[in-house]
Amino acid sequence: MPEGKGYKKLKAQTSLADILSVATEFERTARDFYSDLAGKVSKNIRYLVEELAEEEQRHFDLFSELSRRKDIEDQVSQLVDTPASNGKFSDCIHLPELGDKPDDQEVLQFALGREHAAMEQYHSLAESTPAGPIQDLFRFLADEETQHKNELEKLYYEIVHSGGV
Amino acid sequence: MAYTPDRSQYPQKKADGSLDIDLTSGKYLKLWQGPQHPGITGNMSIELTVCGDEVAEGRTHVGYLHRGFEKLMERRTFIQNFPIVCRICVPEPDFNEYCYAAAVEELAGIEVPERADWIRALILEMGRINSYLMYLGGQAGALGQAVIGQWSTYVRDLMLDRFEELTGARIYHMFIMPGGVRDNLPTGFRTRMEHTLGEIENALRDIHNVMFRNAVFEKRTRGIGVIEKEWLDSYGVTGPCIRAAGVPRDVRKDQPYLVYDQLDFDPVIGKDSDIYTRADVRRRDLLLSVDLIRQILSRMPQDDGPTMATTPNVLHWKIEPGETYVRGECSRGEYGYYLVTDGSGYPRRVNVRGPSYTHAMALFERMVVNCNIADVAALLVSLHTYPPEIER
Amino acid sequence: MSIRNILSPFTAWKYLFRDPVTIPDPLNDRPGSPRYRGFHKNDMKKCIGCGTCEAICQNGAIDMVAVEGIDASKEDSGLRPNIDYGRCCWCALCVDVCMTGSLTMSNEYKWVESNPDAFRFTPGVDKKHWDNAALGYHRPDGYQLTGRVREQMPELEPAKRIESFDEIVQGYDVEQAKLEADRCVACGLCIATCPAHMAVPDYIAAVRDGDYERGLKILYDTNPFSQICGRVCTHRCETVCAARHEGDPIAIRWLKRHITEQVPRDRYRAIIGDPAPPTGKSVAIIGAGPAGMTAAYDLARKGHAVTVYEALPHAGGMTRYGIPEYRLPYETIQHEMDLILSMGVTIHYDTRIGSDITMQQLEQDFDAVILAIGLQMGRSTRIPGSEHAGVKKAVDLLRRITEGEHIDAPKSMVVIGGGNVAMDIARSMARLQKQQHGSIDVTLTALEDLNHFLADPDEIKESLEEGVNILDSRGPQQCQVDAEGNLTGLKTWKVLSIFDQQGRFAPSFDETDEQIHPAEMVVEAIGQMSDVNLLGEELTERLEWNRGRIQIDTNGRTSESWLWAAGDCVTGPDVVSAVAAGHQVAKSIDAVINPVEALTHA
Amino acid sequence: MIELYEQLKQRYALGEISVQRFDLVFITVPRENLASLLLYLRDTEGFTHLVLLTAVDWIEDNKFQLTYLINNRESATDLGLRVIIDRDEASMESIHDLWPTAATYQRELKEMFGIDFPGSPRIDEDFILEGWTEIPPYRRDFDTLEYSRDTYLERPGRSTSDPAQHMKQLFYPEDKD
Repeated sequence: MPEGKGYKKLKAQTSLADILSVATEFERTARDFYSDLAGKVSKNIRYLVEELAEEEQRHFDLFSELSRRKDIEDQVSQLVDTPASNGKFSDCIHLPELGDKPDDQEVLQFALGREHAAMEQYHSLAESTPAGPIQDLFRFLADEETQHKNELEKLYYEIVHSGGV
Repeated sequence: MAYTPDRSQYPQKKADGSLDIDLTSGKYLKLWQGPQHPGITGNMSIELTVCGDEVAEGRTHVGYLHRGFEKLMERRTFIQNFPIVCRICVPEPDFNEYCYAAAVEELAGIEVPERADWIRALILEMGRINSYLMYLGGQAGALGQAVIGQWSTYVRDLMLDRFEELTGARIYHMFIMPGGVRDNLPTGFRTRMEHTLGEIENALRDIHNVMFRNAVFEKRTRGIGVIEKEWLDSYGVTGPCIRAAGVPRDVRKDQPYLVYDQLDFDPVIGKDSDIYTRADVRRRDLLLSVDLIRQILSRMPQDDGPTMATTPNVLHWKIEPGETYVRGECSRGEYGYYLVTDGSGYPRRVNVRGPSYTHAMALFERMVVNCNIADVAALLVSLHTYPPEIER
Repeated sequence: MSIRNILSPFTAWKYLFRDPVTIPDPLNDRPGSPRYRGFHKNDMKKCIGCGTCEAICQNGAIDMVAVEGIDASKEDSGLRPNIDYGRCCWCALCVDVCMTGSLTMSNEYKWVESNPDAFRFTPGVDKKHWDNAALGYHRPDGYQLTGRVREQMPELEPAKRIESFDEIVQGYDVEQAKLEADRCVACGLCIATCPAHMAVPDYIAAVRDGDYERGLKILYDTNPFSQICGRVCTHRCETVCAARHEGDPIAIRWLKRHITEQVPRDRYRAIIGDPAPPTGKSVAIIGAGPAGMTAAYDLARKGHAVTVYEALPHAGGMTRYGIPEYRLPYETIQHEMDLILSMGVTIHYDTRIGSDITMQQLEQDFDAVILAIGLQMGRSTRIPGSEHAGVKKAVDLLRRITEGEHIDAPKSMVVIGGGNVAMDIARSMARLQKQQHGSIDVTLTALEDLNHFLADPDEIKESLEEGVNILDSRGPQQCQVDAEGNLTGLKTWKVLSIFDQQGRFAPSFDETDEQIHPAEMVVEAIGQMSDVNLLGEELTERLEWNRGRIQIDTNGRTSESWLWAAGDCVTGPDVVSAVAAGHQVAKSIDAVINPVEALTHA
Repeated sequence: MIELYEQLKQRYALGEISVQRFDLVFITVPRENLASLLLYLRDTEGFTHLVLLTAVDWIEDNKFQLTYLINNRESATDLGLRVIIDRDEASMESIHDLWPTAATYQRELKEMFGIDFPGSPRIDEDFILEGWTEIPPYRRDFDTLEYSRDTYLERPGRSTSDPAQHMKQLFYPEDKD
């Protein structure tokens, strides 16, 4: 994910609809990436990649819907209230290069890295934006990514840290 | 002086010495006393052959209350038997619990905490008092003095309250179990027991005045129903019956069990061996029990320690082959359990020796001959018999 | 006779002036005493439906009945005692023997009904006016009818056991085993929890009776890994044991071991008996671990020709290559395996499916194939530095130790992980350190806090006794490597919390609490996975999968009609679960390949 | 007690002795010696009190054990004499002439165990069980539970479940054995 470019692009926008369209684009790219990956990985871990693609699709749908709504400002400020914890995660922050045949752990680490980057990005966007509906929207997006990252992290520990006999 | 008739003519004897009773002669009459009769002790009956108002022959009939306890116990585990043994003697059930538990403990090699021995002795003396109180009412009642029974029932009820707070039940206490006793004394028990003992002493003073210092009672009981010296061994006489004949036999003294070797007492004895003496021995023995309870309560460990030994898991408790006999001195005499084990989880055989077994059967049948019909009830009661321990 | 004796009776007249002693309103003014044995109460929250009350009732007054609204669980049969007051004698043996203290008595003793059947009731379920009575009989303190304390297992002292790989647990002697077996109340709650549904109360009864041959027969009816399970089973049975409520659970595992130790090894085969005559059907099994060998045992006993393929030189799977010898001696495993092989099972060692023989080959040659390959590959944290040669995986190291390979023990090392594998490798390496250097320096770090370790409490206790330094709540961040490229240690952060509200992993760390644990070697023992490469791409694609594992039906059959899968590779790591799965697939295969036989046996 | 045993051994053939307590000993004696032994013990050794007379059914050996428990009131000791007799057509000499009260015990043994004591007074008279037609009920082969099932009605409506079986039905019903 081209972090710098996206940030600049978002930051430059002033209209809510434009910001949303960039975010939607982010999610679409991610969805396409995972959908593409699903065909490559071994069938036994395909479920993971497919679930990731589904999740991104869900985000994509959400953003598309948001951008079409007239009462978007009210909607966003409503959703902003949802708090999301942001615990640090450790050994998954380092983005691996996904080869042709990634295993489940690599896929998860990659996904976690992506969610983390997106989360940070929306956070910093929110911080550099004056209070108002736009800031609320960034906050909302950051929370969405944080939640997703938390879910993935749980899955990661369940799969990798099973403890042994 | 009691009337002493010439016994040489009646009943007539055959050449072989057996009684020659020909009912068709019109000289003799069959008279059943019991099983429903005010002058009978519990569920039994006596079949009297009378000649005029004099008994020529008497037969005791039991079986109205047979529950086959000894057999039932053979198919119950050692712990399961503990709740059923008390039913063998309703008015004084605790001896069954004690003798059974002691026999099991002896064969299983279980050491009972000393505290439990004291509480067991306490319970046995409480039970003895209750049994005697019931007897006094019965003995007086057999001679028409209904009021004594009312007084003794009142104080007995107070003792039942003590039983209830100590053991959790009034009649079937189910408190002495193999391994010890269920619990320590409840708080404040000593005070309440002292009050009960005081009430009992008061009642006994009244009973003494009204029943024993009573010309009618004396007339009806002195010199009547004498147990001859030579019968004592022939008929297995024990308890107040043998002590009233001047023989100081008391298991508590002769073969002390529980804590009786740590208590100060002498067996209560009489000398005339008649109904009056037996009643009086029991009255004084009751007062002895009151004294023993006081001794026990003051000498027993005052703290609340363990009252139960560790037993094997009772659900599959097996006892090595062996046999033993454990006895105690109950209000009627020698109570004992003969227990045989065979290594299984069930007793091979349990035999319950209740004093009534000899007293109410062979001894009574011997004594009732030549007795006046009107005295039969008093005589039977004076042997203090509880039929369930005969037939079990 | 004196004049006094004529006048004295008249003193009775004084009673005319006395108040009556009767209680005016006994129905209300006469409560039972505080320890009165009145009507029963049963605390539904405590009762586990073990039926011990029914067992001890000498009147036959108690029935165990299912109750609406009370669901059975692994530790509660869901049954509740129903008492027939037409039979009850209030002896309170049921209260005394109650394993949880749920059954008590109130001091209430009055109850009037016109319907006699109302006196048959389920205390605690059928609401009664005495349910909240404060007074009444409870089992007094310190009073017991069943043993509460577990027999102490003789074990080697820590100082002694660290010297070698000798077995630590010495086993009960006959006397101890009898005492321990005596504590069991034979309720059978444990059977449902045991994955193999072993007849626990029955074999414990055999110990009580000293009839070990009977006991062995019972064991091998359900578990051909009895000697092994008697040592290393996860003994979930003991976590539902009725005795644990007011004492120690019965040492079920040790009693099983005791039986297997009391029967001479040369008697086993005769006691278990011969297999059925050959059926002409054949089954291939991949992996000679608990699942594979159990299935082999069952199928061979039914007369099928069984061939086992094992990639390593010995049978036993993880029980051999994963569990150190001080917990499970190799010769015990060997005896167990020989016993199974003696049923007519053929085994090919050092034969790897996928490279030596293909799955397609097996599919062709056999009537059925069982995949029981376990979880042989160690997971890595993949933290920075974890690719260093000094960073090992626990399962690999354990396998090398088992194979007798010489391992150069590092002077200091860190183990990552809080499960039994972590303990196994920490303790094994500690022994090697002791042998090679005379001193021990093993640090074990785990994400979990000590109370949430996945390892058995015994393992943790023994590790500590043996000098393993356990640091809980430490999250691994980096394997430290110096300028020369030598591994120098492990960097960890403090774990603040590890589970979310649903109990799922969601660790959060405190970066400011950073520690470096110096080590020449780091061993990762965080988890394992299956090596499913042997299936080949084509079969992998054909098979249905379920979240990373081969999808099986309740009988262990995969989406391919000829292939079954069992054991750790489909159900996760646990010996006795693998045994259970082995039985399951064997039964299913037998029904499929030999339908007539299976029908007549049904 | 051991001295007494040694002393008795000079005069009578005695079987094994079991010392149960310091004041209670059981000795097995041949049946033909019983009467004279009892007489000697009663009149010379002071065992004047017949505590009880009862039987134990050793059905496996096809034997009955009769236990004569006698008590010496002076020395406060008990002696149990065990006599082993055949279970088939069981019969034993009566001791009612030594202790008249023994007749009651013997009558009960006749009724409850079917052991005959020829010559004992009223030995054939019903004692407890009037009109009993089954085998003597205290014999081990008399099954009280079976008798009660045959004789009395079970109260309808009761049924119970075994916890282990119940859990099996709920959690793993497919397992057959």
